[in-house]
Amino acid sequence: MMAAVAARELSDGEVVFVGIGLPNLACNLARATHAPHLMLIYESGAVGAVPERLPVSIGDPALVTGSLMVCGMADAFQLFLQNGKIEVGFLGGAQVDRYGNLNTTVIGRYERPKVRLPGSGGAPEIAIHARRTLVVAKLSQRAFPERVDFITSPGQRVNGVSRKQLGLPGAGPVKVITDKGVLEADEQSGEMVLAALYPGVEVSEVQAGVGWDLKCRARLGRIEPPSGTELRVLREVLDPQGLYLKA
Amino acid sequence: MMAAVAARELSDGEVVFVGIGLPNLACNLARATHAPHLMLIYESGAVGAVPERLPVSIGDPALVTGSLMVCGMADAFQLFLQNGKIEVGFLGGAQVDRYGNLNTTVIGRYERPKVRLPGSGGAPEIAIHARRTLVVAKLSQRAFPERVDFITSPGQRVNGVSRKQLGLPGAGPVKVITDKGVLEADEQSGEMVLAALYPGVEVSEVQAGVGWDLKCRARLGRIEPPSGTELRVLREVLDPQGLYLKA
Amino acid sequence: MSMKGAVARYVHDGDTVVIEGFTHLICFAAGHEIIRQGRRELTLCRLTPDLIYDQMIAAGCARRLVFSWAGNPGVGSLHAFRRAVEGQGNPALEIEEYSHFGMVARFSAGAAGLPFWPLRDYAGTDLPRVNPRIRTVTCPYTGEALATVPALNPDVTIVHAQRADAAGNTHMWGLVGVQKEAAFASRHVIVVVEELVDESVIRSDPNRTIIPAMIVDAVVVEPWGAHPSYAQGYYDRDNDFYVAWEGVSREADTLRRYLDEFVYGVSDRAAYMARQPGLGPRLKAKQRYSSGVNYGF
Amino acid sequence: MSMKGAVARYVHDGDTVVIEGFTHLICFAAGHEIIRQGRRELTLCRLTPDLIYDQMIAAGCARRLVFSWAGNPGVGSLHAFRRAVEGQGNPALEIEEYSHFGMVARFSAGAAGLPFWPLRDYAGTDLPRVNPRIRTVTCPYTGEALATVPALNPDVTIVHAQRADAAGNTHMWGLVGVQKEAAFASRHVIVVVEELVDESVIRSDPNRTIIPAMIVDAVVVEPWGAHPSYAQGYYDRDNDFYVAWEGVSREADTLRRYLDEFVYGVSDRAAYMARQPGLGPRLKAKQRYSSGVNYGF
Repeated sequence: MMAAVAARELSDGEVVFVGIGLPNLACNLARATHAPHLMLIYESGAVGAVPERLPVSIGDPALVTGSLMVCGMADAFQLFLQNGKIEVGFLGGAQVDRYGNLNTTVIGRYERPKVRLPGSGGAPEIAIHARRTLVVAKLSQRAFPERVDFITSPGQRVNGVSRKQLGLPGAGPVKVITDKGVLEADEQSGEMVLAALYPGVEVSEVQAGVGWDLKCRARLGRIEPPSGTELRVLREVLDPQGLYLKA
Repeated sequence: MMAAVAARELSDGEVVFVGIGLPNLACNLARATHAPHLMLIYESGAVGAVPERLPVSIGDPALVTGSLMVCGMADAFQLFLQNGKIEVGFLGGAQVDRYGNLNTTVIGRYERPKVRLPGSGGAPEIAIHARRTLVVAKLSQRAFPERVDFITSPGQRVNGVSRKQLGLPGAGPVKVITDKGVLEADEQSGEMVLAALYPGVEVSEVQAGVGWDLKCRARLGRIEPPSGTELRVLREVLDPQGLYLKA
Repeated sequence: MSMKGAVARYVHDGDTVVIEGFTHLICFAAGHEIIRQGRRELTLCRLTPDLIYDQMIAAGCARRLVFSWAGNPGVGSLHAFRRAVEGQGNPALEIEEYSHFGMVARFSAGAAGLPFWPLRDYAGTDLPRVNPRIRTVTCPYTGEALATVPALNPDVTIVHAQRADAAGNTHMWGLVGVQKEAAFASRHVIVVVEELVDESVIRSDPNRTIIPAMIVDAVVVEPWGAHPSYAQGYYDRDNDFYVAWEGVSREADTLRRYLDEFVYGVSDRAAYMARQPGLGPRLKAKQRYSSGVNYGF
Repeated sequence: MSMKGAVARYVHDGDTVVIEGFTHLICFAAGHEIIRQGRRELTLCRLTPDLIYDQMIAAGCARRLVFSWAGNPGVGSLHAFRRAVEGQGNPALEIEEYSHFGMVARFSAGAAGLPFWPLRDYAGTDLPRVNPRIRTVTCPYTGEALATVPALNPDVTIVHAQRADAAGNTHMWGLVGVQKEAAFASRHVIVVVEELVDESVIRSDPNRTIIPAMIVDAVVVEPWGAHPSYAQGYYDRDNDFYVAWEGVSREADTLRRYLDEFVYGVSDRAAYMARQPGLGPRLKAKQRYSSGVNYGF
């Protein structure tokens, strides 16, 4: 469901910087359905990838075979990302807070972590430079705190300071796609507010998975369930072993 | 003769950043005689070139065909030259002064030049970064003034300031090979002094082509005339049309 | 798109224009079309202005020249350039001068989306004295001063290459100079190729792609478009032409007669080649094919 | 040279060691030999420590880790790394952390002979707070503040590639990551290849050369040396192994048993492969050859 909703956020022909996991699944779903000309760029340097199998890692050989271009990582980050050529960045996060700040570094204190997470990868530069960033994460009090334990990637406001004041070129996280609904960054406050609900989900269920007093858009959208095509492509073509869809 | 003398300055296996004209001829002569493993790197990005014909320009296609590596110019200047991988730089100059400063920019005032020369090319960075630099130029009062009209590439001293004080990594111009003898940079003063004479040439003839009071090494070297092999390779193999040797 | 159409659409009076290519793949066909369309007040940027900018300067297209080495490679001077700079040109040409490394660094900064690029260069030279855009920055770790040059972001960059697909995914080999950086630094990119190939040819060797379609505005197919420079694997450099240019360009009126016959006097590159039937046979490249590599998994 | 000899000669206790390769061409063979030779107090640098550094950390080779993403790609955690960082390791592992771009920039500076590299990054993040080596510099043109990272110049970098000649001129294709920069930044370079080829193969396609012999200290021929990562055109990534590692590495003693059997228990990569006869047939690459290009003139 999250993958299908995320895929719908991508328009045909857009240039997407793809992260691994659900973002990767969503991008390939979009390419297989409504956005055949989606331009997939992986931080590994594969440009215009047309993977014959769902890549398990963002460095999978299937991303290279038959791609349009393979460049070094210095070019991927400098000529494409920092140079403003990426329209959509796609990130996950262990923690997402009220202003869309993301944490993939540590749970607890950095110096003495409760849980040590993998770390930054390319997330900070994607959140800073992509023209807009989409976030996918499953709702839970633990995953959506008022404030993340560590800011790995900047959201709409950092300690009250806006992206503009910080000099961040991209629009940052504009939507957070969860397993119950979609949050959007409020244009004024930069706060993540509830914008749309999945079928049969109540506002209270979303609030229950969020660690702050969640505001709602005046008019809440209703999200269409995955179409037959979307489900078929996901289950039969992209992820037959249920590598991601189990999760 | 200058080409032959310059060629002898190169040892087998050395890494040389090659400029066009006589340097190019000298390097290929060295490769054809005593230094078969001379590593020729051209600022155009051709590494380990084995030109089947004498390249007329440093971007000649013959430098690419069968070379070991072709890289972009950003790599040629950053990864090879600025990164200290070049042992010998080879430069010519319209003007060479007492301290080995080179001018390839203008004769007269920059703003209102008597003669506008081509300009810098890669000469400044070669003179700054190559571990040592060889200069080739024909003697004349006009070509060897006390002080050049414009410092395109720094020599041993600039307005009394040493290379060390300027923070220049390479040793700079250590020898100037002329058509009558060879000048060397004096270790203490940094001044170009007469070190060796061509056969049958008197010190006075060299002094006549130099615009300052030329000092001489205590023991002046005598340069061997070009060997039969050197002449044959130059005339028959490298420059049959006398493109450079006419000059 | 036709060269006529591409130049009409993407090159305007007063633009900052880059036709790159270090000796190799210099797009004379584009320069000639810009001359034919009478563009004026251009800021022309190139490491080596070469004959192409000498011709454009003579034709009055240029207001300003940004460069690092203005000579006729292996031959001598660029005489139209010299006339303009030595004050015999009218109006005089403005110049902004760097070293090769400085120009490469300017394109690198522009392509990386940075405002400047640091390099260890220019200490002890007179270049910063005559070019105030060459500055210094202090290293936050060692405290040493390094030279800087500002980013160069042209309005349009024209790149000649061996082959591309219809969308503009471009394969280039042999000397690649600074074309990748110039293209990524530019607001608009025109790719001119010897050969249009199917997308599958590009996808068969993605490491060979220097410029991706996503930054390309127009693809022009113009065989022999780089003559008298060369295209590795297609035709050799026309050294005779470079040598002859010394005589042609030494006097303004002989140069003018050259432009009348070979630029104004032809409608496009095909006509230019038709006027010189001997060129093709004389310069056509021999075959020296590389071996393929396996991209399978 | 043999892997044994190369590691003995160029990898010493206390060295700063880089085994690069982004998912592709990770030289496990070198890491295993470093473990066998019992190197200690190493500073290990890599964007993605991956299973190879997890194994080296478990074996006690590492004092410090410099990295940007420490996970098991597409699977989960690196458990030896987590035990060390979460304080169950003994002694605790020192860490120095950047983003991918920051690590790439550190290698770029080291390779260019510069003390730092500027990038537009880290504003609004907590990384500079926990890593004081991430600093800022002011642009001499715009006055804006840009982030900087210091140059990384390893004692030795180990690069795995598809093929090289005896001198070390190296062809690499598919994902090339940051290997060129890491090699040029390093005091010593060991190149490990799937295949040794004649110099003429390298010279037939010079644009394919990523690393020139002049910066290479040792060439080691080690087929399958990158397993369980992969070599484009030679063998596929062993995803089953990466998935299985989760179970193997979750407990210190199962990990230790793995090292005993597949690292300490074998003398070299040939023995490693002989112990797993099924690997070759299962992972061998299909053929997808690129077309050659003409380098003639």
